[in-house]
Amino acid sequence: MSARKQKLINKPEAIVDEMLAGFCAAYHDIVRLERERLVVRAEPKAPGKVGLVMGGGSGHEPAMLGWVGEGLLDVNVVGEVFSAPGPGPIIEGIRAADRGAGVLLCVSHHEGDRLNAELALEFCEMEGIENVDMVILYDDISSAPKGSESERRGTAGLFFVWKMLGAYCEGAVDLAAAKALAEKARDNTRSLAMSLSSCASPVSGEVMFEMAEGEMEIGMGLHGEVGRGRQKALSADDTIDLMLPQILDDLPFHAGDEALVLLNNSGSLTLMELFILYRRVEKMLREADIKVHKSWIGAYATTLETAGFAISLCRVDDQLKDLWDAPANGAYMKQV
Amino acid sequence: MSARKQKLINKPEAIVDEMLAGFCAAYHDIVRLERERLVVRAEPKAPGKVGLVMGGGSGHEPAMLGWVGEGLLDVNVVGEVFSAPGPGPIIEGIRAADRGAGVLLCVSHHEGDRLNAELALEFCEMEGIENVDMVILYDDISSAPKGSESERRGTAGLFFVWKMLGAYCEGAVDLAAAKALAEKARDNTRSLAMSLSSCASPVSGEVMFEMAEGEMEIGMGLHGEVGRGRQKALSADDTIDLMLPQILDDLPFHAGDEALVLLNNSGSLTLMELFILYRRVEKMLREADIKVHKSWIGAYATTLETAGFAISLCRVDDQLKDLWDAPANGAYMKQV
Amino acid sequence: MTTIAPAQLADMIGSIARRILSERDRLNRLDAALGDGDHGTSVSAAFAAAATDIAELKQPSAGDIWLATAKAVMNRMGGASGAIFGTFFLKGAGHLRGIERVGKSDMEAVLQAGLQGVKARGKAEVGDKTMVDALEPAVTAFCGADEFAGAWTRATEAAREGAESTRELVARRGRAKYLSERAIGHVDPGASSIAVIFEAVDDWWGANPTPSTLQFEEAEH
Amino acid sequence: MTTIAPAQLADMIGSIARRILSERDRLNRLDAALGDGDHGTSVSAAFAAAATDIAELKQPSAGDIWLATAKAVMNRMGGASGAIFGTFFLKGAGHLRGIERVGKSDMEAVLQAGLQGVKARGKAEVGDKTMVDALEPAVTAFCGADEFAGAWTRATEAAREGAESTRELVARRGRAKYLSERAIGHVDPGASSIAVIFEAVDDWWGANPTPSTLQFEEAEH
Ligand SMILES: Nc1ncnc2c1ncn2[C@@H]1O[C@H](COP(=O)(O)OP(=O)(O)O)[C@@H](O)[C@H]1O
Ligand SMILES: Nc1ncnc2c1ncn2[C@@H]1O[C@H](COP(=O)(O)OP(=O)(O)O)[C@@H](O)[C@H]1O
Ligand SMILES: [Mg+2]
Ligand SMILES: [Mg+2]
Ligand SMILES: [Mg+2]
Ligand SMILES: [Mg+2]
Repeated sequence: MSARKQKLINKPEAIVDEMLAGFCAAYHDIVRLERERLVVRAEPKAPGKVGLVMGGGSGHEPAMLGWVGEGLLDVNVVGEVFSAPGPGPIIEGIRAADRGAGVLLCVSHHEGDRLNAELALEFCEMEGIENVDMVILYDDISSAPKGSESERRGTAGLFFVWKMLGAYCEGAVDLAAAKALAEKARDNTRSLAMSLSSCASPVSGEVMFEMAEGEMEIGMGLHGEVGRGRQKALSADDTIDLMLPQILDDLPFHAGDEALVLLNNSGSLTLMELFILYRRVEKMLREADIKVHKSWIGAYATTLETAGFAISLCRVDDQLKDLWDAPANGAYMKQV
Repeated sequence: MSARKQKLINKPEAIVDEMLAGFCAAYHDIVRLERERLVVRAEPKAPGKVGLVMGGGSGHEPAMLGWVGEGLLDVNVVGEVFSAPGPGPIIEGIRAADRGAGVLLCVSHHEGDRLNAELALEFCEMEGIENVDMVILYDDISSAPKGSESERRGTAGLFFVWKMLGAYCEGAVDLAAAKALAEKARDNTRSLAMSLSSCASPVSGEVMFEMAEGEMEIGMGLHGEVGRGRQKALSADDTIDLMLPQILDDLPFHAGDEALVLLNNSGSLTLMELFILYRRVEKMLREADIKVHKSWIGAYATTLETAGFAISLCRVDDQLKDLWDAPANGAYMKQV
Repeated sequence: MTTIAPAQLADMIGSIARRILSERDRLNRLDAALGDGDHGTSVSAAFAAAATDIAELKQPSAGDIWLATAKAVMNRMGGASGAIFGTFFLKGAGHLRGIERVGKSDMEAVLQAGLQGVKARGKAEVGDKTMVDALEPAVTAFCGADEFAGAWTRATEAAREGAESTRELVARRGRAKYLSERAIGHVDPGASSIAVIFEAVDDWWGANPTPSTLQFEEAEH
Repeated sequence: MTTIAPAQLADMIGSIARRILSERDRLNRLDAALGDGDHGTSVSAAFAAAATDIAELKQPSAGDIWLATAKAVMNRMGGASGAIFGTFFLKGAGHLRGIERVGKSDMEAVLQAGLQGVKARGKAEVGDKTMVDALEPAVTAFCGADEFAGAWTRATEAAREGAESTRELVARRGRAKYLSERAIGHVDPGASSIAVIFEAVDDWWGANPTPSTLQFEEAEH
């Protein structure tokens, strides 16, 4: 199959700004466009609490736009499609998130995001903006071997981190503690993705890479970064049987553990397929005596219209469970 | 572009049952699989309240599965892909939804759904099951001209009806009043869809119909039923400019009206595109002085992995607004 | 044979199920051109389920067999076509109540009732590009013949012609209706499966099965 | 010219912006083979923004121009490449502080600081299939030449050769790293745009613009 080149857009140069205009108009009770490319909570969090900023390229909607809101992120700095925003907008985001208790800049680990975050922090120092720190987040087991976790990419599983960190920072007054919590959530999270198809850039109209009908690739990144090579597409059950044990072995998860589970749609997989996949995930976890605290199935962090999915697991203790269960009100992440 | 034939499934015959197993395992706090093909609320509603049953083919997920729950549907009877369930399962569904105040069988208007509902009601009469009525729901302005509303098809806009009717029946004791409310919501709802691509059946593996890259079709039905013929694909703004006025003229909506707005993803459109589309919708409504009470943007009633969308509008008065704002807790429809 | 015993009727349904299964892919292909490509799959699953359900009945009457077929077809096929094809058997079942061995005139009444039920339920007439285009001429041909044997053959021919006649039509019912003129050139799958069903019965009748070849026991009349 | 005045430096950036724009589609195509196909679009947007931002500065110094370019490139390009290309100008800007007219040795220091900054930021060395493969030999060639004019020409040649040398490499940085051996056979887009930038400067130098052709006024020194 070929990816869909025809897009419902206006001018390719304007897609990010027009997207943000539409998004913020639709969810004006939750978010506000503070300035170009800066999505902030409609109601800022209480003063004296740690602010949370997340920057990143677009093309992953509802990530991260949809997770700005109460109990979630304070600010999302939005870049071009699949391209991290530069330090200028990030600094503006840090300013917007500051409620007097410091700001944590969250970075989903990709070279561009990390480099621009570093630059932003250097500029902050030069400009005397204090009490800002950054945390690098990653979860994709396919991008670097065990032992080199810090070289791994950030993918769909960071969903868990935003949610729990957001809940934590709703009340947190200490930046270092917030960073430690982010690291704890990250270090308990593992993801692995697969794809059946490519996607086409709405900017260039070009297909990102070619994939033949009937092929699949395990380990693709959130921008279609190459994984472990192409193979013949497997059945739903065989795909899970291939992927899930790798995730379980990596942390590793043990019998008796409790976990959050995300089955993330990369774009154009159907929910029907995801439910069929989840059936196998649930069975395997049950047999491994890993208790599912809560599961989420849907499109959370997409790669445009790619057909594929990721499995993400996060091992939770009582603290993380409480944070997970805390209320949240983002446009695409609601919890009572 | 060609539709994706490669699906992540196991056996084509088993897709519906495996999907339901996965869905109900994931959301066991909200739903239960009462028996094969019968999804019911985990906690039934209070006794003495009107039960709500909705039957329909699958392939539209999260519809209707995702809208079973508190403040929503009591029972969803699930058919094969794009094919209404037969009267036998519908009768079981009616039995399961009965809390002593009668059951309303909701029918999204398609020939198969209507015929099987009629058969089910005939069997109910034969078997002495009393106090059951049905309501035929439709919203698609492209499927029959104004004046012949009752010949129109049911599509994504029925989302509004389920939500408001569900809220109403949480407290309703009178079947006739529930039916009247359903008709009121329906008669204020209008939808129009468009597609850029086809989809492929997970059962046969065949593409449903061919569409060339760069073509679009306005007025397609929820199963890819033919609309108003193919035309060259337009820009996002031009597409809205073509579609939305037809919806507004049909009811018609007037300056000063309040409306709920749904921008429904048929499957594989990106949220980025939907937000860009919504930007224009919001602008046009603002200029027409139609107040948006609330908007929803996402994949609610899909046509497998079709790339396309529908605009749905529902004119609301105070009663409907209150019902809309009432809490709901379905797997894919949460409201506090 | 001049009358059909319940066990033979059951065997007849089994024959239909096998024949439809062997034509499944062709029927799917026909439906792919006009609808959603599943007609062969659903109609074959429906008759297979009917045969299984019938085999589980204890000493069924002719009416029980027809009713079981109706329910299996409705519930296994689903959709509009399940309701239509199921109604055909449901209405026929009414006419079989109290009948022990089915004679030609009983079968005429059963087919007529089925046809009328189908038309009332689905609102399709001959010329609307549906299974009615095959069913109505088949039933007329059956009723016009003197004997069972020739009647099935003539009905089969009429059904085939009727199915073929749908090729040049625009559909006014079913999914194909949304295709407008694009439907022209394709034979209606439901009409084709009616032809397949009559063919199966005609061949089954020709093979003239004896009670000993049948699946379950019954008291001989 | 033996020194470059700020207004001329601004004009030079404008020349780079125009040249990069004319090569945009080719750079996009190179990036489509190895990355996400946007390098031409982003680098041309970045230099266009730099030229615009510079035009709005009031009596800028050389350092102001270099810093404005750094910020425009970082913020308009975004991504890893924005940070890398931006760092090149950011580090150079540090060395231009207090300098009124840029001489050859100043430019050597600016280019060296930029190169070192890029390597420290992006952790890429020659051979990793990045813009460093073009930038490092270009800077070396520039510093090895005696005079401004010939220096730009030699740097351009070195940059072109360096860019071409990436064809046979496997990438160890940037998006292309995930392609492994599949990257072989394709020239790195970032290295190519470095070659384009040096070409633009070399041609601009050759055209030897006078202050009167420049966009804004400044006190002559
Ligand atoms: N209203 C109707 N009256 C008579 N026959 C109908 C009607 N609607 C559909 N059919 C028959 O059903 C056939 C399609 O069957 P099938 O493919 O199994 O159902 P579906 O369209 O639900 O997938 C059509 O070819 C047509 O003969
Ligand atoms: N770590 C790095 N060090 C040096 N250059 C790099 C590095 N990462 C990327 N690049 C350069 O950036 C180029 C890609 O630029 P561009 O396509 O604009 O960015 P992106 O990959 O974010 O889309 C690569 O060709 C390479 O030359
Ligand atoms: Mg990019
Ligand atoms: Mg069907
Ligand atoms: Mg069909
Ligand atoms: Mg690129």
